[in-house]
Amino acid sequence: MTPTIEATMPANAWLPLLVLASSLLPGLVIFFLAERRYWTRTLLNLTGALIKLALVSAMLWGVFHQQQYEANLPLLPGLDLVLRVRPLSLLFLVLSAGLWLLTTLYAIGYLEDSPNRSRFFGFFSLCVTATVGVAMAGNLLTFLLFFELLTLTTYPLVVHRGTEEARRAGQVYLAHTVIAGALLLAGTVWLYTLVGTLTFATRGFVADAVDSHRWSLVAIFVLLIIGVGVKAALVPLHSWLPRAMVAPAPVSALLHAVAVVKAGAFGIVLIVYDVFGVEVAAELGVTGPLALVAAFTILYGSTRALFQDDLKRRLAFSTVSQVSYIVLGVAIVGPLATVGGLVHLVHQGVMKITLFFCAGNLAETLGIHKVSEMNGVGQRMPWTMVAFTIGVFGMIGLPPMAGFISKWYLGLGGLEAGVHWPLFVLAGSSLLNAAYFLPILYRAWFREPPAAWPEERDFGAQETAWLLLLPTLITAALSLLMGLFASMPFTPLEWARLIAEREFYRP
Amino acid sequence: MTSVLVFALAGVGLIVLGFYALLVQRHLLRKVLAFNVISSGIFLLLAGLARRAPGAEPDPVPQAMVLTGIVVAVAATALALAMIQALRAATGRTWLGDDGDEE
Amino acid sequence: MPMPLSGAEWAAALVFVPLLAALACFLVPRAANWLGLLAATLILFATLGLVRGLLGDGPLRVAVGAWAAPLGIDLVADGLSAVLLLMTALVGLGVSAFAPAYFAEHSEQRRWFWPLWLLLWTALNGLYLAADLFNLYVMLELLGLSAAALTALSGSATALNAAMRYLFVSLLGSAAYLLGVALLYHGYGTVDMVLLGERLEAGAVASAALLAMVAGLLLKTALWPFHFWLAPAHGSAPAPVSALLSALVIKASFYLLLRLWLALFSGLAGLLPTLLPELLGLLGAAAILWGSVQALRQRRLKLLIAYSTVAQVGYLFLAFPLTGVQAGEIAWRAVLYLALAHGLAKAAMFLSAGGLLRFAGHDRIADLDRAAQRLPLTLTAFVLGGVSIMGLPPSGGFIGKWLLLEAAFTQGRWGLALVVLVGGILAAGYVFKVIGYAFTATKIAQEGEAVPLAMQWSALLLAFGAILLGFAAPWFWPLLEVGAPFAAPLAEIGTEAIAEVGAVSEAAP
Amino acid sequence: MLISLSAFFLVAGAVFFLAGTLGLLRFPDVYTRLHALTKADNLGLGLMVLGLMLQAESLAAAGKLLFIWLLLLAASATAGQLVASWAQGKGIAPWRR
Amino acid sequence: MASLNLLPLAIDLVLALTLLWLAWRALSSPDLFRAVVLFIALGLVLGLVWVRLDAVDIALAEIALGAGVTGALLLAALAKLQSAEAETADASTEQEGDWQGCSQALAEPDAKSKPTLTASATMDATGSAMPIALRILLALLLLVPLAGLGWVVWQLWLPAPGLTDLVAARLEASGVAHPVTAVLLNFRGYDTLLELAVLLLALLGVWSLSSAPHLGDEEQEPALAALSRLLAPLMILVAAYLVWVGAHAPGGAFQAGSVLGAAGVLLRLSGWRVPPRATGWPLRLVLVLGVVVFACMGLVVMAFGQPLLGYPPGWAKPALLAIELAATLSIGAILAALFIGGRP
Repeated sequence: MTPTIEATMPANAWLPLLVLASSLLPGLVIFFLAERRYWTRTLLNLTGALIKLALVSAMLWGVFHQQQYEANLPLLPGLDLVLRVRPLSLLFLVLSAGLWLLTTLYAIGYLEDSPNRSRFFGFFSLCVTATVGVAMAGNLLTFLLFFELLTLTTYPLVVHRGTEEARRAGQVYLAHTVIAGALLLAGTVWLYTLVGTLTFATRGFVADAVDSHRWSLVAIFVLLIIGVGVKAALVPLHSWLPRAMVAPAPVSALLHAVAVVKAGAFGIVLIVYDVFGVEVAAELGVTGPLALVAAFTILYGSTRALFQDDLKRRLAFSTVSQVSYIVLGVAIVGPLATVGGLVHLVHQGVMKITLFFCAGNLAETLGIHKVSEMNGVGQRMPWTMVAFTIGVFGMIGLPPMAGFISKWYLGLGGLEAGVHWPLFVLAGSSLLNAAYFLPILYRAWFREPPAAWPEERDFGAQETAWLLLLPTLITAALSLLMGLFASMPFTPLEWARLIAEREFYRP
Repeated sequence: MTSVLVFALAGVGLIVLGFYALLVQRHLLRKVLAFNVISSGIFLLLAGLARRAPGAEPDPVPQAMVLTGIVVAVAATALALAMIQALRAATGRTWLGDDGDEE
Repeated sequence: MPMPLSGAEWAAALVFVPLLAALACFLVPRAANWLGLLAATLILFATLGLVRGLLGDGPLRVAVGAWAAPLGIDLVADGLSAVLLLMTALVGLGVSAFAPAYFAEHSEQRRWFWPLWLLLWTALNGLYLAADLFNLYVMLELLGLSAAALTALSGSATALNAAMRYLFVSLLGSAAYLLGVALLYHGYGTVDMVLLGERLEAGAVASAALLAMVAGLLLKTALWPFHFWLAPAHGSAPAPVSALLSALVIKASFYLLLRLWLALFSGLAGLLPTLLPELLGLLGAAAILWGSVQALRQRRLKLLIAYSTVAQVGYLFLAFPLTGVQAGEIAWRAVLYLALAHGLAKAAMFLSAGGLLRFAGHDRIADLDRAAQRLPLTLTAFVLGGVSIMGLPPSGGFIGKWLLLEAAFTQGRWGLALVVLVGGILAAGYVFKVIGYAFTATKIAQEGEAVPLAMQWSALLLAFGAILLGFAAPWFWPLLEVGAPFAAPLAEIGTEAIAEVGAVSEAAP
Repeated sequence: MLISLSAFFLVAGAVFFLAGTLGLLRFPDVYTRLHALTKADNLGLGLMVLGLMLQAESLAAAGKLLFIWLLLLAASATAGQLVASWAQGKGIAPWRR
Repeated sequence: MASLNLLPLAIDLVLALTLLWLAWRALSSPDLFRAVVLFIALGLVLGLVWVRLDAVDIALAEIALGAGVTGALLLAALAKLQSAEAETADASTEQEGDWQGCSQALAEPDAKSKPTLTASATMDATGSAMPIALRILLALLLLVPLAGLGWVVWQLWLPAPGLTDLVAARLEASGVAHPVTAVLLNFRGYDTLLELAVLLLALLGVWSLSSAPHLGDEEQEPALAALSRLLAPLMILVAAYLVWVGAHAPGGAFQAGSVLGAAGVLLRLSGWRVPPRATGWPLRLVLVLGVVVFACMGLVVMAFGQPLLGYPPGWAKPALLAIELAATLSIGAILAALFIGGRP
């Protein structure tokens, strides 16, 4: 046992490491920058984000052409830290890398002149590092490591404002995630002692133990799902998410669309497909209950969203609901449902980040935090509200938006698997989505604006700072385009199909 | 040699006696005395039993150990006594207080 | 590169460098800072030399003087000692780098800190190298007295009270240990651990010695319910001293307990050697829960960290019931790794608490007032140390916890696994309690005193060490294998060496 | 003969010691107690030393014994004087019937 | 013959019981001064016991260090606590015409509020914090270790292999003729070196406690001064003798050192002071000399291919002598400094 990184490390091993480093190193450097070094910080941030995007794109191309990217670091006897880039990883990687760039741009605009920006961007970069680590995890140990790192790096972002309310929200967030982390750890170690490996494998790696340790495996499944389910905000583990809205808007955007919630959902995907294997999981009888939990979460989240006046809280409950589409897609055993779930991973991210950007724009420009304050805002901030409208239509699932594609495949998947109730869940949820989103649009476009906005800032000729508007418009455009051109190569849908084809249902 | 046994048992008695006093007594000086009594008991046990083999020379190794032990006990006693005086100067107490903040 | 010195010489250096440096610091107080740092560097160097020798040549066993055991005193070094020596050297260097800046304003304290600390270091190194039970007693006393004197260094009433109690506890613990040594000597005619391991038989003498020694060492290790003295002592000592006490001194008595158990008692038949591990595990579990809850309840930072030590000591004892046939070795490694990680992490936390204390003039947690902005390095050190204490990846604490859980799950000890997990959650609770307040503003905005960079960086580097340990496990396994301290009794590892030394001493006269 | 003489001295010494101790316990104040301690005990010790000297193996050993007695005389005289002057300094009046 | 064998046993029994009785009295006496005196008496009786056990070295050490130095330290500490007490107690206490009376005030920590108290009240204040029921329970619990240890000692009754023969076999090469000294300085010299370090450490600890008061400067007693002038040189002579005799008979550095320390204390008490010029590094040098010489000897031999602290046969005797001389000097200085207390 030579405890060194193998000398004959292939060149392909460097790419995953570089992807990590492209945000880790800027993050660490940024910590030590003085507050006033605005340009250095911005340069570092954007360079890192662009490099990451380039690297990820390169790997996307490579993986499409059956390249292998893998890096190993021995961590424990018999257990390595493994970064391996597979099609599934890339789905999440592209999402993270792309949205990181946009969120960084947005955050630069949003946090202008606010204190502690170096700290903020430092943790922001570390947070993305953890996310891409989760995406590239090659075994459950690596996943666990980056998953916990994500907890650690998001905490300072949640409490960034430094108010007492922020501190309490941080406490709630931690109470949830730390306990979940402990359960995840317990499940992981237990699994390791049962099967002797943790390496993710197509169709899972626990099949041999099913006969001898059936109930242990069920218990492990429950532990692992709860462990990641907290971040995925499965009801009843979701209550941290609305509270975490106290954080600045870019953080909310990041938490909801890219990092935390999505990492949880991604974790569920990994556990069902790569740890247990969807057939084994179905055989153990655990996918059914998971689907039910997901369905309940979808309806519960939507219902709660109806009654929120605070815009960000309404969006938060919407997230609770929407993320469980992914879980539902995973839990319904069938290729089309898988495609639907996976594609929603991306679609929901892009759409939800649009909505959060818009909410941030409203808060930053006009001081609007509540739905009831949004009367006629469409006249004051047309571009923002156009983006918002696109996002809302996507969320409801109107064609040709991205959200429609997701729901379509989910419904088809249910039918294919011979279950009909998901259709009703989807329909009900869409109605509820419409019920809590459309009134906002009505207010924004058709009501008269008030005499004065709560807290207006002047941006001259523009409706708001261009750094705030640009990312919003880009993500809005993306969520439209991803729906319109869903069948083109390298779209999320096509890639999800590729994953389903290559990894899960290959005979 | 029965007398060896007598002294060894006396050593045991000293140990237990000292331990009792260490727990029960409050004044620190008495605790120091109790500690010294315990040490003496252990020394009796250690070097006393060295004389077991009848007629032969006593085993010098435990004797040397006891010599070392006595010096260590003196050192400990000196430090403890100085600490008692310092505690006395700082708090006016010659016994251990609660651990609350005293500053 | 050929080895410049032999293992025996490195071992001698490990004891004599700090000893002579202590004397030098006492003689020339003005140069104490430099002498101390020089000694710390030399010790680290010597430790690395010893480790290198161990990796190359296997376990070390040398006689002091021309006399092998049982007549003389032997020194041994295997993987177990090496890991603890390494921890001592690293933490020692960190604290030595911290101390000059910390004591800059208290020249009188500094004057006594250096000789006392270096004597403490002598005792630690000597203890990890000793194979002779009576020699270990002398080391224990040297350790206990210097630790108590260091605790009292600040001279405050609280510190004196705590130091006084600590001194008595320490003396009582050593006395109980010596009682065990006396019984063993008279039962088996030697105080050499190797020879004793060969000769020891189950019976009244062994049981009484085991009980006396374990009781004494538990008292010194502050395992629940013997923890009563720890928090006030570690909480009221000057920060560098707290770091030493929590990170190193506790470990020394634990090491001795572990060594005695492995070398002498674990192989014995009978009721007591079977029951004792279970009892220790139970007490360990109680310590974890009790200490963590107490830590959560504390309002002052240093006391919080001190209670965290009470809890972390509990982890070290969880391994005892896990060392049955299966996965026993894993549990020992887990414990050793936990001890190592705790050493670095806890030192970092206490040193950063010292920085915060210097900055704010108090250590009330709720009034930390945006320390995250003003002392980012120090707070980072605290957090990184906390990460390891919580056992979050990637950190040394995580590796230890993982291995411990692995052993527990393999043997189906659900209760122990649960305790490990709950302990981790509680630890997160008390660490983040501090961090949360460090981000928020208090009612009274404080303008703090500047904290020298040496203080901040030494804490931070130690914390980095604790984190890096999470990646260093594969480097440590070969070192731990040296002499297979967990697999075979000590008796088997050095027999060749004994034969050699024996031949030498036969020839000498 | 030498043995019995030695035994006689030893016993006599013991008797004086006993008397001294009795005095220490029974006398009413510090001065009279000092009196018992210094006089009777020193004499008792002297007698014992004498008895032991008769049994000594060599002249040197006998000399050492004598030397010890002389040292003790000096020491107890000084100690007695110290105690008495300390008592006087405290204003303790001698006991009167 | 039986009666002749019984007599020593009877003496031993009486000695053992005296030990226990003295210990009990020393630990339970309500009067601290009396407790200390009884403790010193315990040390002296222990010395007799050691003689009975053929452990003359220990007897010497016990009387010089265990009873002598410890007793002196205890008395000095008591006196210092007492003088502090007298200050706080406003010195208005009625003095009884009894030498015990003076110690009563210091046995009573609450003297500030209650200047005069009977012995029984003193007991309550200084005695135990524990209720009587708990004390009885504790005493009953302690019967278990008492019985257990007693039984173990009984088990140890059969002679086991010791190291007597091994020591005798290697005595020749050790450089000294007295087995205990050989063990102390050569076979287990490493322990002794560290033990010296412990002693030095205690002094460092005492000095680090800044608030430890000096021994007060009492008025000169002419008789004492005269005696110390007489005794001091004699004690130095005795110390030298003890070092020398240690090579082949009971005695040695520690016993000699304590005599030397006593000489220092006596000189100090009679008004002699270390000259101010010498209280700095020269004094510190004397204090550390023992450890330094010992450690350096041990290291120097390594340069000649010997093991650590392993003296070549021919060189053992002078090496040990040098170590003993340095150690005696340091021990004497350390003990005297410990007694005097405070920093120079």
